[in-house]
Amino acid sequence: MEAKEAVAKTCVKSRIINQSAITYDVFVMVVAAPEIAAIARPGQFVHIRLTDALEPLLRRPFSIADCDSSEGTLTLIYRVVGRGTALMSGLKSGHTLDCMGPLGNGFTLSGQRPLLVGGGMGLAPLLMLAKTFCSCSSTLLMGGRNAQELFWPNIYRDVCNNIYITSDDGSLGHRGFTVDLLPGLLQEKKFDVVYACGPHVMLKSVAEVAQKYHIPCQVSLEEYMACGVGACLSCTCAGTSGKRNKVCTDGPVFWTEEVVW
Amino acid sequence: MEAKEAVAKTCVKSRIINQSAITYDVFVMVVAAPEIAAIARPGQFVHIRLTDALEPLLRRPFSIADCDSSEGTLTLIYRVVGRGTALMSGLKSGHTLDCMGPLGNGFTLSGQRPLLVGGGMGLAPLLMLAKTFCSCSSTLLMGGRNAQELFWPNIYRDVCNNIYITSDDGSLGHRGFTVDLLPGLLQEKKFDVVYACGPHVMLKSVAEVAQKYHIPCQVSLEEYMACGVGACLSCTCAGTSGKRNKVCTDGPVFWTEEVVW
Amino acid sequence: MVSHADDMLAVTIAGIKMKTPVMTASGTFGFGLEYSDFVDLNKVGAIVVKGTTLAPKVGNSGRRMAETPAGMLNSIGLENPGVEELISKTLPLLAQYQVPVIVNISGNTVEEYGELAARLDKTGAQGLEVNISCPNVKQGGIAFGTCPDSAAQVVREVKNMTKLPVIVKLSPNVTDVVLMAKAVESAGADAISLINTLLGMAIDIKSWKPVLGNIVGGFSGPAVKPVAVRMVWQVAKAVKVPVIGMGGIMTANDAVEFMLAGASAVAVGTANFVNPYVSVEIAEGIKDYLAEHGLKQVRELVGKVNCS
Amino acid sequence: MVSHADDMLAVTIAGIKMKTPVMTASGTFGFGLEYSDFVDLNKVGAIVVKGTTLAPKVGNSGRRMAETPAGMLNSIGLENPGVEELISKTLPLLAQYQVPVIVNISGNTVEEYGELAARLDKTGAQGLEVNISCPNVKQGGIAFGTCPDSAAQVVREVKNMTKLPVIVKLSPNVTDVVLMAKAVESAGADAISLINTLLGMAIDIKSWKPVLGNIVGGFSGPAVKPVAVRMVWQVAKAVKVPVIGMGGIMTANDAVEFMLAGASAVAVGTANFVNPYVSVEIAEGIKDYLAEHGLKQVRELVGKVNCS
Ligand SMILES: Cc1cc2nc3c(=O)[nH]c(=O)nc-3n(C[C@H](O)[C@H](O)[C@H](O)COP(=O)(O)OP(=O)(O)OC[C@H]3O[C@@H](n4cnc5c(N)ncnc54)[C@H](O)[C@@H]3O)c2cc1C
Ligand SMILES: Cc1cc2nc3c(=O)[nH]c(=O)nc-3n(C[C@H](O)[C@H](O)[C@H](O)COP(=O)(O)OP(=O)(O)OC[C@H]3O[C@@H](n4cnc5c(N)ncnc54)[C@H](O)[C@@H]3O)c2cc1C
Ligand SMILES: Cc1cc2nc3c(=O)[nH]c(=O)nc-3n(C[C@H](O)[C@H](O)[C@H](O)COP(=O)(O)O)c2cc1C
Ligand SMILES: Cc1cc2nc3c(=O)[nH]c(=O)nc-3n(C[C@H](O)[C@H](O)[C@H](O)COP(=O)(O)O)c2cc1C
Ligand code: FES
Ligand code: FES
Repeated sequence: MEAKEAVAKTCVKSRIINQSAITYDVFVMVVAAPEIAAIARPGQFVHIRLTDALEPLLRRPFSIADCDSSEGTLTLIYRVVGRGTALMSGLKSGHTLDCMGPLGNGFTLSGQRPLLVGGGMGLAPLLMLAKTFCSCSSTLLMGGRNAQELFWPNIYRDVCNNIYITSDDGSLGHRGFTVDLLPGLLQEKKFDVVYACGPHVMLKSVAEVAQKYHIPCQVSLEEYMACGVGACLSCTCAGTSGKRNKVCTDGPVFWTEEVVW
Repeated sequence: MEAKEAVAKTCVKSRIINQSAITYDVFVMVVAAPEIAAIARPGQFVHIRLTDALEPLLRRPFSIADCDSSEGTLTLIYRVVGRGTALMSGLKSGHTLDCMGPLGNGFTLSGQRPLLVGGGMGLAPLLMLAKTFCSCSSTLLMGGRNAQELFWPNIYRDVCNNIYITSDDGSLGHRGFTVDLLPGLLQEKKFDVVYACGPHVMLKSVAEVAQKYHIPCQVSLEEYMACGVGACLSCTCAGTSGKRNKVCTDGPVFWTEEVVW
Repeated sequence: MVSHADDMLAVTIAGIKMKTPVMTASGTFGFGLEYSDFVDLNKVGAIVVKGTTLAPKVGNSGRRMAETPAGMLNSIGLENPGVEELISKTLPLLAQYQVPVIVNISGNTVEEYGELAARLDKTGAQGLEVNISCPNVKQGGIAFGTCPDSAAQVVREVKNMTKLPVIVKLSPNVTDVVLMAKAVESAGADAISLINTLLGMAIDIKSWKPVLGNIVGGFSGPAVKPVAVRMVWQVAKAVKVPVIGMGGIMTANDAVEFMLAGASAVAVGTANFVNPYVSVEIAEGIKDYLAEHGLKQVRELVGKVNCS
Repeated sequence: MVSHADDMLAVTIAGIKMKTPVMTASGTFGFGLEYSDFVDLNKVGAIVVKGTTLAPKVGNSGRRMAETPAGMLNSIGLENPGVEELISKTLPLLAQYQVPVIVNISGNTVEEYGELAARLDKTGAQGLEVNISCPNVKQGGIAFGTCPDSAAQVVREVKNMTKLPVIVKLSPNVTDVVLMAKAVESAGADAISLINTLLGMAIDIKSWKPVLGNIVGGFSGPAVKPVAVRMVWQVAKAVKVPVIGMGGIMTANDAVEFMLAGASAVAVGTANFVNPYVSVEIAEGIKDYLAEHGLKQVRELVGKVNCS
C-alpha cells in the first residue's frame, strides 16, 4: 500500500513551453506535463482549464498530438473556433494551464500494416499514432478543404512514408474526399487495420468502406464534453450494444462496429 | 455646429505605461489616456473595465491621483481588496485597459489656504489636489493604521510643505486619529477651506470639527457604483436638500452641508 | 436622412416606430440624458426611462448593488423623482431628440397604475411599459407580476386610462410565464417585454450580513441570458402581440439570439454599465449580421429559430 | 482515525452522518467511482448518485451540453442504467468506501416513485433524494416540482415505502419556493435540497437552431448562485427540516455563504467538471474558515446571516 502506483488520471499545472501559429487560426502548443506524458497513449486527450476566472467556465478537450515522455511534454495542435481557443492562442510561453489527463481510451495498436485516415483537425491525434507506428512505415490518407488548410503534409513528412492527399477543391492532391481514394488503397495494399479521425460524415463513410473490405477500423469521435471522465453523460452516443457509449471514457476511439452511425 | 467641443466624458483604450508596487498590496499605475488627462480636475475619477471577459463584469472606479496633460497620462494609486484589483495588479506595462472618464465633480478650488485631510486610500485623490495648490503651499493632515500603511509621506514629500501625520498605533507621527489634531490646526492656522477624503467615520468627524470652526469643508465620498454616470442610482445617498445625491455625478465631492451624516 | 441600411433595422412595436430594434432597458439608462456624452440618443431604438411612480421615491437604503459571476444584483427600490417632475422637466428635455421615449410605470395599487397612465397620456411619451415585476419593492411590484388575474386587472385599468401603446413587462420569477403573458395579452397589452430581474441574494461571509441593504435584489446581466432566451421563446410562441426581449444582452450576437427566439425588439440593460456605447454598437452589429446573411430586414429574424 | 479537525466538519442530515458538509450533486459526479482517480471518496460528505429511474433510460438525443456566461446548460434527460443495475452492480462497488451514498430517484408517476423507494430500501443506500424537479424530462419531473399537492403526494408515497431518510429536491422554476418546501415538509420530507437547475435555452445564431438537441435544458453553475442563495435563505427560514444548499458553489467561500443562508450541508455540481478535486478542497477551505473565525463546529454557521 505504500508504494503508490502512478495515478491514471490527474490534473497538473502545465507551463506552456512553446506556442506557434501554423496558419492564421491553427496553433501548435507544447506544454510541460510530465505526469501525463509518462503514460499517455495515442488517441487519448487532455481536458484543459484555461483560466481561473469563471468565464469561460468549462474545460476544453484536445487530443494529444504528440508526447515526449523523456522531456515530459505534450504537443497539442488546435484550431481557433470560439472563445476558449481564442483565449488559448493568446497565451505566451511561461503561462500556466491546468491539464487534466490522460483521458479516454486510445487506439488499439493491434495492426501491423495500418492505414491512417484523417480529415481536418482529426489529423492531430493521428500524429502521435503515426509516430508510434513509425518503424513499420504507416500510410496516411489525409483530406482537407483546400491547400491552405493542408499544412499537415509538412508536419507528417518525417513520420509517414506514404502520404495520400485529397482536397475538396483540388488545390492540393486529389480533388475530392478521402473516401474516394479509400477503396483503391484498401484493395491494392495489404492494410490490416484502419484508424480514422475527422468529421463525422467522413468517419461514417470510411467505416462503410472498411467494413466492405473486411478490414478492422477504429474511429475517434468528438462530442461536447463537460466532465471528461464519464460522470456527466454529456458526451454519450448510441452504441450497437444497446447501451450508450461515453465518448470521453469508452472512447473517444471506438471500433466502427460499436458505433450506431 | 462643426467645430465640436471636447466631449466631457469618454471611454478610451488606455495602455498601461507603468505599474509598480508601493507595498505588498498598494500599487501605482500610470496609464495613457490623453483625452481624459486633458480635462481631468482634482477629485474626479475614472471607471475602468479591466477585461473583455464577462467576469469580473463591471467597471471599477478609481480616483485620478495625478494627471499629466502634456504627457497625456493618468496616475492611479490603489489597494488590492478583491477580484478586480487583484487582476489589475497583475497587469503589465503595455496591456490595455478601458478607461471611462473623467467622471464626477471634483473639488471646488475656492480656498487660498487649504487644509487637506486624508485617511488611508483617501490620500489618492488629494494628491492631485495638493499638486494643484502647490504654489500656495498646502497643508496635509494624514492618517493611517500604522507606519507600514503610511508610505504616503514619501509620495507627498515634494508636494506639500506641511505634513502632519497620525497613526492608530502611534508607529508613525501622533498616536490617534487625524481628527485629534484637527481642532488645533484649525484654531492656530488660518485655513479657509478643508478638503477631506477617507473612511466615512473620519469624514464625518472632520465635517463636525470644520463646521464647529466655521470653515467650509468638502468631502469626497465613496459608494458602490455600476454606471458611474448617474443612470443606475446604485450610488445615491441621502442629501440635506431632501433629494438623494448621486455620488458619481453630484459628487464624489460634496460640501459637508449637502451630506446627511 | 434615413439611409437604406438604416431601413434594414427599422421596426414598429405596438405602433411605436423605432430606427433600430435596440432599446435601453428601464433603470439602466437613466433618462437617456445621462448617457448623451457617449451615445447619440437619436441612434437608439427607444429609451425606456427609469421606473416612475406617482410620488417621488427615495428607494432602498444601504448598499444597492453587488457584482455576481457574470451578473449583478441591484436593490435600487424604484428611486425616482415622481411622475410630475418627469412630465414637467425630463420629457421636455428628451423632446429635442428624435427617439421614442417609453415610460416605465410602477404603482402600489391598480388605481395608481391607472392614474400614472392618465397623467402620461399627452406628455410626449410615446408608450408606457407597465412594470408589474419589480422585485425591489414590497407592494406594487412582484404581487401583480406573479398573479395572472391581478396583472390583467392592472393592464385593463391602464388601457382604459390612456391611448398610448401599452407594453407589459413580465417577471421571470414565476412558474409559468406563458400563463402571465396570455393573461396580459387578453387584458389588452399591445406588447410584452421580458425579462425583468430574477430575485437573487448574496451574503458577505466576513460580516455575516446580506450584501444588499434590502437583503434581496434584482439579478441581471449575462448570467441570466439562458433563462431570458427560454422565456422569450416560450412567450413569443404563445402570444400574438410583439415581444421585446431582454436579459443579459451584451453583443449583437446576443440580440440576434433573442430575435430568433421571437423578440421583435430587444433591450439592453446591465451592458450599458460595462460599455456605454453598447446600444448603438449592437444595432450596428445586427446590421452587419443581416448583411452577412443576405437578409434585408431585421424582422426576417424574428421567431425564426428552427426547433424541428 | 477521525481527528479533531475533522470533527469540526461533521454534520448529520436527516440521520445521515457525514464527515463533511460537502456532498456531490446528483448528475455531476456520476456514481462517484468516475472521480475516484482524483478524489478520495472517503473524504466526501456524501455521494448523491445520478438520477435513477425504474427502467434504464437513454436520455435525450442531440447535443446535451452548452456553456453559458459563468454557467452551463445540460439536457441529459436522466440517462441511467435503471434501478436494478444500480442495486446489483454499483451500490456494491460503492460499499467499499466509507461514504454515505444517496440515491436520487425520478419517476413518471407517484407509484413509480414509491416503487423506486421500496426497491432501494435495503441496498446499502443511506438515503433517497427525491427529484421532483428535473427540467429535462417531459413527465415525472417538473410537473411534480411545481405543484405543491402533487409534490406532497410523491413524498407521502415514498415515505410509506421506505425507512430511508428522504430528501426532497426542489425546483427553482417556481413562483413560490417556500410553498413547495412547506408542502413537502408537511408530507414528511426529512430534509430539503435545492436548487435543481433553472430552465434555460440557447440558440445557435449560425444554424438558427437551438444549441441543445432537447431545445431547453437545465442551467447550472456559478451564474445561478444568487438565485440559489436567495431560495435557500427563504426556505431555511420557513421549514424546520435541514436544508441542503446547492447552485453554483465553486469555492469554500461559496459554501460558507450557503450555510450562513441556512443550509446545513451543501452540494457541489458543475464545479466538479471544472475542478475534479473541488469537493474535498471545499471541505478543507471551510475548515480553514472556521479556524480563522474561531469557530469549533461547522454547524455554528448554519442560518447565521444577520438580516436585522
Ligand atoms: C476528444 C476531443 C479531442 C479534440 N481534439 C482537438 C484537437 O486536437 N484540436 C482541435 O483543434 N480541436 C480538438 N477538439 C475540439 C475542441 O475541443 C474544440 O474546438 C474546442 O473545445 C472549442 O472551444 P472554444 O471555446 O474555442 O469554442 P466554443 O464554441 O466557444 O466552445 C463552447 C463549448 O463547446 C465545446 N466545443 C466547441 N466545439 C467543440 C468540438 N468540436 N468538440 C467538442 N466540444 C466542442 C467547448 O469545449 C465548450 O464547452 C477535440 C474535441 C474532443 C471532444
Ligand atoms: C469614486 C471612487 C474613487 C475611488 N478611488 C480609489 C482609489 O483611488 N484607490 C483605491 O484603492 N480605491 C479607490 N476606490 C475604491 C475602489 O473602487 C475599490 O477598491 C474597487 O472597486 C474594488 O474592486 P475589487 O474588484 O478589487 O473588489 P470587489 O470587492 O471584488 O468588488 C466587487 C464590487 O464592489 C465594488 N467595490 C468594492 N469595494 C468598493 C469600494 N470601496 N468603493 C466602491 N466600490 C467598491 C467594486 O467596484 C465591484 O463592483 C474608489 C471608489 C470610488 C467610488
Ligand atoms: C440597476 C437596475 C435598475 C433597474 N430598474 C428597473 C426599473 O425601474 N423598472 C423596470 O421595469 N426594470 C428595471 N430593471 C430591470 C431591467 O430593465 C432589465 O429588465 C433587467 O436588468 C434585465 O436586463 P439586463 O440583463 O440586460 O440588465 C433594472 C435593472 C437594473 C440592473
Ligand atoms: C450535467 C448535469 C446533470 C444533472 N443531473 C441531475 C439529476 O440526474 N438529478 C438531479 O436531481 N439533479 C441533476 N442535476 C442538477 C444538479 O444536481 C444541481 O442541482 C444543479 O446542477 C445546481 O448545482 P450546480 O450549480 O453546483 O451545478 C444535474 C446537473 C448537471 C449539470
Ligand atoms: S464528458 Fe462527462 S460523461 Fe463524457
Ligand atoms: S453609479 Fe450609477 S448612478 Fe451613480
